[in-house]
Amino acid sequence: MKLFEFEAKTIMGSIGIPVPKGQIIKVAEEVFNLKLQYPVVIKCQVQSGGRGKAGGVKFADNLDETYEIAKKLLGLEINGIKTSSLLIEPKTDIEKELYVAITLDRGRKSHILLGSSEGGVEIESSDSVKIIPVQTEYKPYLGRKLAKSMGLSESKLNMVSEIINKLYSLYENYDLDLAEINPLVFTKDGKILALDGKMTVNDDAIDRQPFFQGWEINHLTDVSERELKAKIAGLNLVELKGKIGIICNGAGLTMATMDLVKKYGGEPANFLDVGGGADEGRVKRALKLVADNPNVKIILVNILGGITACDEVAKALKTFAVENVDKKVVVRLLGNNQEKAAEIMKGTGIKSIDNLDMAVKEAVALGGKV
Amino acid sequence: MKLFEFEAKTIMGSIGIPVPKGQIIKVAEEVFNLKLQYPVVIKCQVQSGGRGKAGGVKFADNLDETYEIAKKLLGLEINGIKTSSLLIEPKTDIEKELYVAITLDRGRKSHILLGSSEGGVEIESSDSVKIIPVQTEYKPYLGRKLAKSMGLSESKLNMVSEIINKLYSLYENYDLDLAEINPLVFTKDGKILALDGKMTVNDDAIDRQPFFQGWEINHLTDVSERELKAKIAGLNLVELKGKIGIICNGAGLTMATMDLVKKYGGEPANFLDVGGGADEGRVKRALKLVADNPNVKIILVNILGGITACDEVAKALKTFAVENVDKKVVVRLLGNNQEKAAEIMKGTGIKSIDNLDMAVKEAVALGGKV
Amino acid sequence: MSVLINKETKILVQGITGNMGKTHTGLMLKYGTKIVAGVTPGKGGQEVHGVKVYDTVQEAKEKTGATVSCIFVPGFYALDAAYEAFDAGMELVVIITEGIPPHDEVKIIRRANELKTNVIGPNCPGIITPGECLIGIHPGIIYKPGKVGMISRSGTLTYEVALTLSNAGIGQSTCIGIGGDPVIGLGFKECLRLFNDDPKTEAIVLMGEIGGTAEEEAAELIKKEIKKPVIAYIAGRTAPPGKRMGHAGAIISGGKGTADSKVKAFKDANVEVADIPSQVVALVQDAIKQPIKV
Amino acid sequence: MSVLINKETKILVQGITGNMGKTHTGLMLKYGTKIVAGVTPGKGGQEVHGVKVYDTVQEAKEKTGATVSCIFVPGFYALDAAYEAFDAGMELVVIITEGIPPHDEVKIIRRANELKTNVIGPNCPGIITPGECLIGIHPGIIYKPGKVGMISRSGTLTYEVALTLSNAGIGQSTCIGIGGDPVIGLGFKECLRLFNDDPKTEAIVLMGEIGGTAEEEAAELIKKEIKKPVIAYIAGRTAPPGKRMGHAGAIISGGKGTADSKVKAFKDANVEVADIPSQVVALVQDAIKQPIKV
Repeated sequence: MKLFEFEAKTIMGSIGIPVPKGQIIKVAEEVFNLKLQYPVVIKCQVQSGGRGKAGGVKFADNLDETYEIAKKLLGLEINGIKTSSLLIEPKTDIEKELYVAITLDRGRKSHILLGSSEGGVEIESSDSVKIIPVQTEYKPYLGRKLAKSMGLSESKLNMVSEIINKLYSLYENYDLDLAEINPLVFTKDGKILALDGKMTVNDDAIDRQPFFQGWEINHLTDVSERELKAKIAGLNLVELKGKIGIICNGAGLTMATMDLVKKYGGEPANFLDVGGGADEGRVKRALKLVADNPNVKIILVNILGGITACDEVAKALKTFAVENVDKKVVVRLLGNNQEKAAEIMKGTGIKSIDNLDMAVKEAVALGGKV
Repeated sequence: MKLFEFEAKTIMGSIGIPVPKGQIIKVAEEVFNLKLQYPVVIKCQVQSGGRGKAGGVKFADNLDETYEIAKKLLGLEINGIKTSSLLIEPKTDIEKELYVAITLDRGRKSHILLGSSEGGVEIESSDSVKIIPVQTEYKPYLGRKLAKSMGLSESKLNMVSEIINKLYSLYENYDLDLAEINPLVFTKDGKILALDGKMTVNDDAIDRQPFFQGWEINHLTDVSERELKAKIAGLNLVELKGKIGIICNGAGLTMATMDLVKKYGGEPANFLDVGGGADEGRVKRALKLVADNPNVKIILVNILGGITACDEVAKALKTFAVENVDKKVVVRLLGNNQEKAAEIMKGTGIKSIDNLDMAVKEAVALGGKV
Repeated sequence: MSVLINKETKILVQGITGNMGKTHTGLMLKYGTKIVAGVTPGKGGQEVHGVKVYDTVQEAKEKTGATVSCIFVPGFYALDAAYEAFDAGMELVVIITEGIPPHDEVKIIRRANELKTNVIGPNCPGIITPGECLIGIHPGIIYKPGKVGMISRSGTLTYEVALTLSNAGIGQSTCIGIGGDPVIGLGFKECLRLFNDDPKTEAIVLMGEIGGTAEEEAAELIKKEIKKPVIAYIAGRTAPPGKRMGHAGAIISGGKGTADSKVKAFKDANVEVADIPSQVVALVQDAIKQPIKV
Repeated sequence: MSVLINKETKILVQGITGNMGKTHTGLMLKYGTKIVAGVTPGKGGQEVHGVKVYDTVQEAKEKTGATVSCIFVPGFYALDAAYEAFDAGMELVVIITEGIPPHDEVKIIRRANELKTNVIGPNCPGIITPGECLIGIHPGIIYKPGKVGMISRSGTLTYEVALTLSNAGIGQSTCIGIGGDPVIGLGFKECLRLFNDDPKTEAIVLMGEIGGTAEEEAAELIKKEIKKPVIAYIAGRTAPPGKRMGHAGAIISGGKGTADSKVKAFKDANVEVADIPSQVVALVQDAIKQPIKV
C-alpha cells in the first residue's frame, strides 16, 4: 500500500524527522483558511510518479494565486489518476538536495540503505546512488556509512545519519517495502528538511500493522473498479487492453497463459489468478469480474492442479453459462475429480480441451484475434 | 534496581499477564476502603527474600482480621528492612504452582529461560528447574520449548508459553536483569495467574529506561544511609562490620585491600571504590562517607593508578586531616604526580607508605585490630 | 540418487493440524512419503492420518529422527516455525506458506545461512523426487521418475511442464519449486549446482518469470559452471511493468526484471529458451541426445 | 613474539575526541603505540595529538590499514561502535567503556563470535605488551618486558601485581585485562590458550575475583591443557554475599561465585594460589625454575 506524500510526511514528522508545516485541502475554497506564509508550494496528492512533469506541483506568492492554482489542480488527472487533495506548504529556500531511501534488495536478501548527494527525479537509477547493505540488525553506524559515502562531513554527516536512523525505525516497525525521502534538503538557513516522502507498506504485513487498519481501500487509486473489487475478494486481477479474459490458478501459469494468447495472435484482457484450491464461489466471483470487463469477448479458463477440485470449478462454469448465454468460454480443466467435472459440464455446451496450446488457439479463434 | 512485588505485577498486568486484582495500603486504616472479596492474602512489600518465613505473608477471612494483621505487618522488620506498605489480594484457589524466570547466564553469554513445574521458595536451586538458552533473537517457540520441558501439555502448554512470551518482552524492552514469576499458578477454575513477581532493572541501563526515571532512590531500601549517599554521589560503597575504613581505586584492588586487612588481623569496615581518575572533590566525599561511619577507627587509603593524579588525592587528604584531627589515616599513594603529592602532604602528619603490605599492617597496628 | 531428498528421508510437518497441513499430509503419505511426525503446540499426543503430533519440533525430532521439516503454518507464524526448525537441527526446511512478510523472510533466510540449513521456499510447492518422496503440495500423479531435473519459481507452471514431459515419456529426477517471493532460500544457482552434481540428472529445466535478476545470475553461472544441458522458460512476456503478477516477486520495477532481459541472458549463455511451455519437451529431447559437456 | 599485539600493530581509537579517548590516545602514543587513526562521526579531518580523525571506522581502516580498534565511547553507544568495528573487519576490538547495559553486551559478544572477531573487555584496562604496544589505559610505566603472561578481571589489581613483579625484576610478555563485567569477550580460558602457545611466555599469572564461574572453568582447562605454570590470585575473600563489589560481575549470588570455591578449584588443579598479591612474586620465581610440563 503506497501512502500519499502528506501521510508519509505526517508519520515521519511524528518521530522527529523535520518536515515542512503543511495543510491538506480537498476543496479549493479551503485555501481561505490557510495559516501558512507565502510563497507556498501546492502539490497534487497522487500516488503516481511524474507528478512534476504532469504539472502537479505549482508555486504561489499570494492567496489569489493559490486559489486559482488550487481550482486548476483539484481534479487534475496525472497518469490517469484524478487529484482529489492538495498539500500546501511554505516554499523552502534550498541550499542542497539529497536523496535517501531504504528498501529490500532481493539479490542480497537484505535491506539496503540508498543515498545520493543529488536529489530530484529519477535519481534512483543514477550512478551517484550509494548503497549500504544492512547485513544484520540495523545500527546507527550504517546511517553514518551511507552519509559518508554520499560525500557528507561534519555536522551535515550527523544530521543526515540521524534522519536515516529515524527512517529505518519507521521502515522496520511499519513493515515497509520502501521508505524514501526525495529530496531531503539542507535549507539556506542550515536546517535539514524532508521535502517529499514516499512510504509503501508491505501488502502481506499490513494485517499486523494496526496503525494502517482500514487504510487499504482508500489507497488503491491506481486500479480499476474491477481490480479493486478483486482485491477485496482476495483475487489477483490486473487488467490489460486485450479481448481475451483469462482465469487461471497459479501466478506462473497465468502469465504463461497470457503469453500463449499473445503467441497465438490474441491479446490478453487481464491477469487473474484464483489461487490454489479455489472453490465454486471463488471461481464464480472470478468469472463475474472478468466478464464485467466490456472489452472481454471470450473467457479462457485454465485450471491445472492437484488439489483444485475440478468439479467445484465445473459447477461455477455451469452456473455462469446458464446466466451468461452470450459469453463465450473456453475451458482447460485438469486435476482432481476431472471426470466428475466433465459430467457436470455435459449439456452446457462448455467443452474442456486438455491440451493447453489447443485451448488457447481455440480461444483466439473464437473471437479473440487482435 | 529491584522492583517491589506490586510494581512488578502492575507492569506484568499492563501487557496482559494475568495478576490478582490487589490494593496497596501504607496505613492500616486504609483496609476500611478495601474493595476485595474475602478471604484475602496480606503481603509485606519488601525487596528481601525469605518474606514468608519471617511472617510477612498472612491470610484473613474478614475485615476485622485484616485490620489486626495490617497493624502488625506495617512496620514489621524483615531481614533488617522495615515494611512500609502491604499488598492485599483475594486469596487464590491454587491447583498447581509453577516457576518461570528469565535472566542472563554469564557462562553461556546469553539470556536464558528458566522454568519448573514446582513453584515456591528456593526453587531456583532445585534440580527440577529446566533451562532454555536464547541463542539469538527471542521467538515464541523458545517459550514452548520451556513449557514442554516443564512437563506441560495441551492448553496448559500454550497458556504458559504465552506468559513467557510476554515476560520476555518486558525483560527485553525494560533492560531487566531478572524477570520472574514465582509462583505462576493454575487456579482451580482453570485460569493462569502470576501470584508473585520479581523484576530487577539493570543499573547500567536504567538511564535509557524513561519509565523508571526517578525510581531509584525509593528502591534502595536494603542499604544504609551512607550507602545511599554514596550511590547518589556515584561512589561504590558497601559497609561491613569492621573498624578499618577503606578507600581504593578499582574494584579488584579494593577487594584485595580488604582481604589484606583481614589477613593481617583487622576487619574491613567497608568497600569503597573511588573509580579511575578521581579528583580532589571525589576523594573528599569518599573520605567523609567513610569517616561518618561510627565504627571506623582508622581509614586506609590505597590509590594506585596511572591516571589518578596523586596531587588531587593529596589535596583532599590534607583538607580532611585539618578538619578531622581525631581521625587516623594511613595512606598508600602511587602513580601520576606522586612527588607533588608528597610535597602537599608534608607537615600534615600523613605519611604515604609505598608498600601495600606495610601500609595495611600499619593500619591494623594503629587501632584496627579486631 | 536424487537431489536433497530420497525415499529414506524422514519428514515432520509443522502445522499438521491446520487445513492445509492435514490435507497435504494425507496426500504426501498416499504418495509414499515418510511423514514421521507432526508438530502443533498444545496438540501433542493427537494423531493426523495416523501420524503422531508433538508439541515441539525438538521432541518430534528426538522421538522420530526426522531431518526435514515441511512448514504449513500461517504467514505471521512462519518466522517462529522456521526458527524452531533451524534450532532443532533440521537439515532441510521446506516452507510452503504464502504471504510471509518480507521483513520476516529476510530474518528466516539470514538465520538459515548462519546455520547452513537448506531452505526451500517460502511460497512454493515444495520438492518431489518422483516415485520416492514428495514434500509439499505438488500433485504427485503428474510426475514420473526419470532424468530431468526441474527448478521453478512457479507451482502450477511446473505441473504444466512436468505433465507434458511425463506425457512424452520423459521422467524427472527431482523437481524443486523454489518459490515466488522476493527473498527465498535455495535459488536457481544453488539448485543448478545440485543437479550438476547429481549423477541421475541428465538435463535441467529452469522455469523463471519476470521480476528480480535471479535468471540473469543463473545464466552467468550456467556459462561458467554447469556441464549439463539447461532448457529455460520465462513466464510473463506480456506482463505490464509496475504491477505485481500474483507472486510477490513477479513485478517489473524501474525497468528491471523484464522477460526480455532474462531470455537474452539465457541466449547469451547458449541456453535454449522455450517460447511456450509445450516446447520444453522437444528441447529436452534434443538436449538429452547431445553428449554432456566436459 | 607476544600475544595478540606487537610493535607493528596498527590501532585506531573510536571516540578519540572525548575526554577519555583524548587523554589515553596521548598516553598510548607516548608509550610508542602505533595509533594511526581516530574515529568520531562528524569530526573527520580534525586531529588529536597529531592523529587524524575520520568519520567512520571503514574510512579510517582504508586510509591507514588499522587492524585493531580501541573503543572509548560512552556506554549506550558502545554497541553501535562495536558493530561498526566488526563490520569494518577489525581483527581485535578492545572495549574500555564501563557501564554498557548487559543486553547490549550479549549482542556485542554474539556478533563478535559470529564473525570470529576477538574482543577484549568491555569494562577493562586493555592489553599491553611491555615495551612494544599498549592498548587501553594500563599505566605503561609499571610494566617491564619479560616472560610472564598476565590475565586479570581487574585493572588496578593488575597494576599492583605487575608493579611487584617489575620491582622484583620479573618482566611480562603480555598483560590482558579481560574486564569486570558479566559478559566479556576473551576470557581466562581463551587467554590461557594464547599464552600456552606463545613461545615467549614462561609462566602465567591469573587474577580472578568473586562472581561467576570463570575461574572454576579456567582451573578445569589448566588441568587438561595448559603446559606452563599458572599462579592464581583471587580477590574478594572478605566480600559479603549479594552485594555488587564495584564490577558488575563481582557479586556472590545464590551461594555461587565465592572466593573459596575458586581457590579450591585452582588447588584441585594443582595451581599455586597466592594468599596476598605480593606473594605472586615468590610463586612466579619458584615456577619459572621448574621445567615445563610436557
